[in-house]
Amino acid sequence: MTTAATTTRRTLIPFGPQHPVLPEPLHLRLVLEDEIVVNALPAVGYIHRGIEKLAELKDFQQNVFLLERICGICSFIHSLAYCQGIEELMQLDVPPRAKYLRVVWSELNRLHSHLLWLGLLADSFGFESLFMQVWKTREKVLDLEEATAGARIMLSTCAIGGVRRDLSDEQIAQVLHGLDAIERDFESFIPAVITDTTVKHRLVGVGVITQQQAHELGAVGPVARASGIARDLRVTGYAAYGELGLNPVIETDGDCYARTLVRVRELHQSLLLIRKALKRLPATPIAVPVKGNPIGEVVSRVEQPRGEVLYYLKANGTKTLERVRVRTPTFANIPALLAMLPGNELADVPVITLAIDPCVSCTER
Amino acid sequence: MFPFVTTILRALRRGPATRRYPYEVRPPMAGSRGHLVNEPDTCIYCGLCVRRCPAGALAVTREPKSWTLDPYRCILCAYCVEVCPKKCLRMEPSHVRAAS
Amino acid sequence: MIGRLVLVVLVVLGAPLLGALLNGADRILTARMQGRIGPPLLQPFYDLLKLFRKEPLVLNRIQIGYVYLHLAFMLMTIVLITLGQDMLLALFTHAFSTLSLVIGGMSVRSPYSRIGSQRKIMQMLAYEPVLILLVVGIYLRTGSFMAGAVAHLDAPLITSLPLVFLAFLVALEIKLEKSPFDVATSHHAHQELVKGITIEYAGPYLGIIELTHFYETFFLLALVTAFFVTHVWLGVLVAMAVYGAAILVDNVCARMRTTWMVRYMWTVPVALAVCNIIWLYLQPHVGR
Amino acid sequence: MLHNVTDVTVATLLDAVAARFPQGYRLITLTCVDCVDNLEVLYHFYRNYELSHLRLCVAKGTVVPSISGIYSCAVIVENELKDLFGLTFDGLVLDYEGRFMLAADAPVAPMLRTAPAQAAARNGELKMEP
Repeated sequence: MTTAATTTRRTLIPFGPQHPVLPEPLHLRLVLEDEIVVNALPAVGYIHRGIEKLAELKDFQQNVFLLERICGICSFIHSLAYCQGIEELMQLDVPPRAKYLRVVWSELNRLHSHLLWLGLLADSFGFESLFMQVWKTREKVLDLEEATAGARIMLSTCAIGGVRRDLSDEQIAQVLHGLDAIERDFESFIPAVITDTTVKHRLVGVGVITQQQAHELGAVGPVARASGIARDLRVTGYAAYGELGLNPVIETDGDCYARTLVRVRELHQSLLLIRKALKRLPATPIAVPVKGNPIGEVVSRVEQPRGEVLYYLKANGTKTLERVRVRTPTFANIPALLAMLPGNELADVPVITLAIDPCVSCTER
Repeated sequence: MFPFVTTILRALRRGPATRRYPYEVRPPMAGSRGHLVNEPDTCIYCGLCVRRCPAGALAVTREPKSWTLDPYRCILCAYCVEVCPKKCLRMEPSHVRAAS
Repeated sequence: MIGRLVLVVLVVLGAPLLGALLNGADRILTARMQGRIGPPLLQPFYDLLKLFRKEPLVLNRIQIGYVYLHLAFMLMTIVLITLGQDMLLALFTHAFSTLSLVIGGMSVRSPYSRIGSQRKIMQMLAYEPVLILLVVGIYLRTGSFMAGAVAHLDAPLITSLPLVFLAFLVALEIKLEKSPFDVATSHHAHQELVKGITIEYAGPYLGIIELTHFYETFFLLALVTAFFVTHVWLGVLVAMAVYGAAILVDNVCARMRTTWMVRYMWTVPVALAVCNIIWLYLQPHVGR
Repeated sequence: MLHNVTDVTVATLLDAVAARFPQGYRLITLTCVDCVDNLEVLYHFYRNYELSHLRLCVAKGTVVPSISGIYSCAVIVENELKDLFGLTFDGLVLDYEGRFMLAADAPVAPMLRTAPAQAAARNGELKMEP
């Protein structure tokens, strides 16, 4: 067979930037042979908002609200990463109650992010009813967020030096009660996800990357953990995680099914962490006053639902920062995604793409 | 083989979980940041809220006394409420459409 | 003669109405299974009216010709069955109808449309053997390829073709574009192929495809009813139950891959049907 | 505060990076900071939750060797820096030619501090809003 004959058999599929399976614009140029992917090239930039640049114009307090808006899912965790960085620069001692409340909101974010993802994954392999059931439960998490923070997604509760809202005893009871209802809901769909024959058919052995590959490609979060890398930044004990204790959830198969199992088990882990944090909530103030301006440079990292986020902050002693650099988890997982795609069918591309839980707004900032 | 059947049947029995929005609106939760209001009687038009607003949604002039909010720009973060020295700004829980 | 003409007109006019109503019921039932409220029952009519009132946009003339052929062959199938004509011929006109859609999908340059068309061919490859075995079974039972012969049986077809019936139900799931077989196009096969085979159709032409789909739904459910022909009302009830079951299966399954579909269809349902045919062949009293 | 920072030059960068790869360091990302007179590129690595950084200071317009031959995942971030800071990388495994994030009609190297809007804002000439 000549080379010319081989190339004519190839089809070029533009996957995105507008594609029904993608909530956000991400462009993958897929080269197919019949229905098998042989190559994939990403292109981003369709929703680049220049947030890093804007953060150099706003003052460091306003940046909390700006950076929170990088992501429409794990908003609180973005502001947490930023606040922890500034607090390290200004050597602020955050009161324990604030640290515990930060865990509560972080984990509520993780809960609804993983549920959102599970729904989208179900949609990617055409299981619409599962998608609807999962999102119905996600709504309950959002209700808890609104009841505690005053908004469904943009919580705006994290502040430099602590948190901006306290929880009353009634609210704590409400959250605990809500978590029970959410856990009951899990029973109605999680066994289906894990044991359903058709679901397993679509996930097991699809988009495999080995532990070695995941390490070398710099994969983070559930993608890395599904390939057997026990790496979860919550283990480093920022906020109150050090006192609550947790072990990273790991799986070793490195396929889409392993990624699903990791996230499903993390759902339970999040429930446990919120309950523990609420039970041990110390009675201290929720914030310390902030005096002066930050100076110096710092790297702040926290674990988002999609993996590790890195904030590099450089301050010069004025109100505005010199540089705010955000490396989001999806950005780190793109090389891993490109390694997963070749060799799989076109039908698996949406599943594999969603299995890294892409957040394109995060990626482009 | 099809573990989801029970869930489906339960959904059928319990009826829709959705609401016919916008005809049916859920009452807002207490403490929700729905929209921003100012009480002109207590306001001293100091302009602190304008300087702190991350979105540049506010404008204040001392003479003549005016306080204006651009609802299209407001991101409902309530930072202005926090810094207001007279506590005349507050967030109302009901959500309004920016265009109305 | 006049009676037959009236019957044909009645079926040709009534079939899409019934098909659209079924489609509307499908959408409500699906919505309820998913915990949603869903559209009104008459939504398919509103959709169709809206499509027909839109500006006709075409990529090329060939594409449009195939849409009309798609509808025309489907109409021919319906008329043939109504008049009790040759089942084998009806089977082929039905296949031609689907093929027209495939060629129409192939006639444009969109890769999504082409892959959708290829998958439609795979679908045909998967369900056609079952349909052929169904006709063979009816022939063995009645001794004739004429659809009219079914009406003169003393016992319903289901008593002699139970396994073929089961195989046909699986084929029905493919024909209705439901999970786990909704690989070529559907209201929700958007995840891989956007709209697959019909992606490059708009306005009235998409409307014609929808209309043909209503006819097809009627045709398929009429076939289900034909299994119970001595007890027509029982047949109608079973057809409704089958339709409901198809929706239920749609909601408890993920979409499978095309290759799996063909492999599955050529093993389980085809084996069931073949067993039934062999058993029927060995019966002394049958047909001939 | 930033600990574990090693200064490197264009000449020693590749050796320093190549030495880290077999030690099990993972590349997190690259950060570019515009220090007005020159550009600073930080290479963030980590191993077992321990961070370690390389700091490369170059004049604007210098060609920086690409580390994508060693850490293949550096390709996308190097392309991003190329788009946003106008940095030129030598030996990029996959070069988008400045079109990874930016469209043809987008501003050139918009993250540079010398961009007019930024300079004006620093001098207090430009109101933040609107």
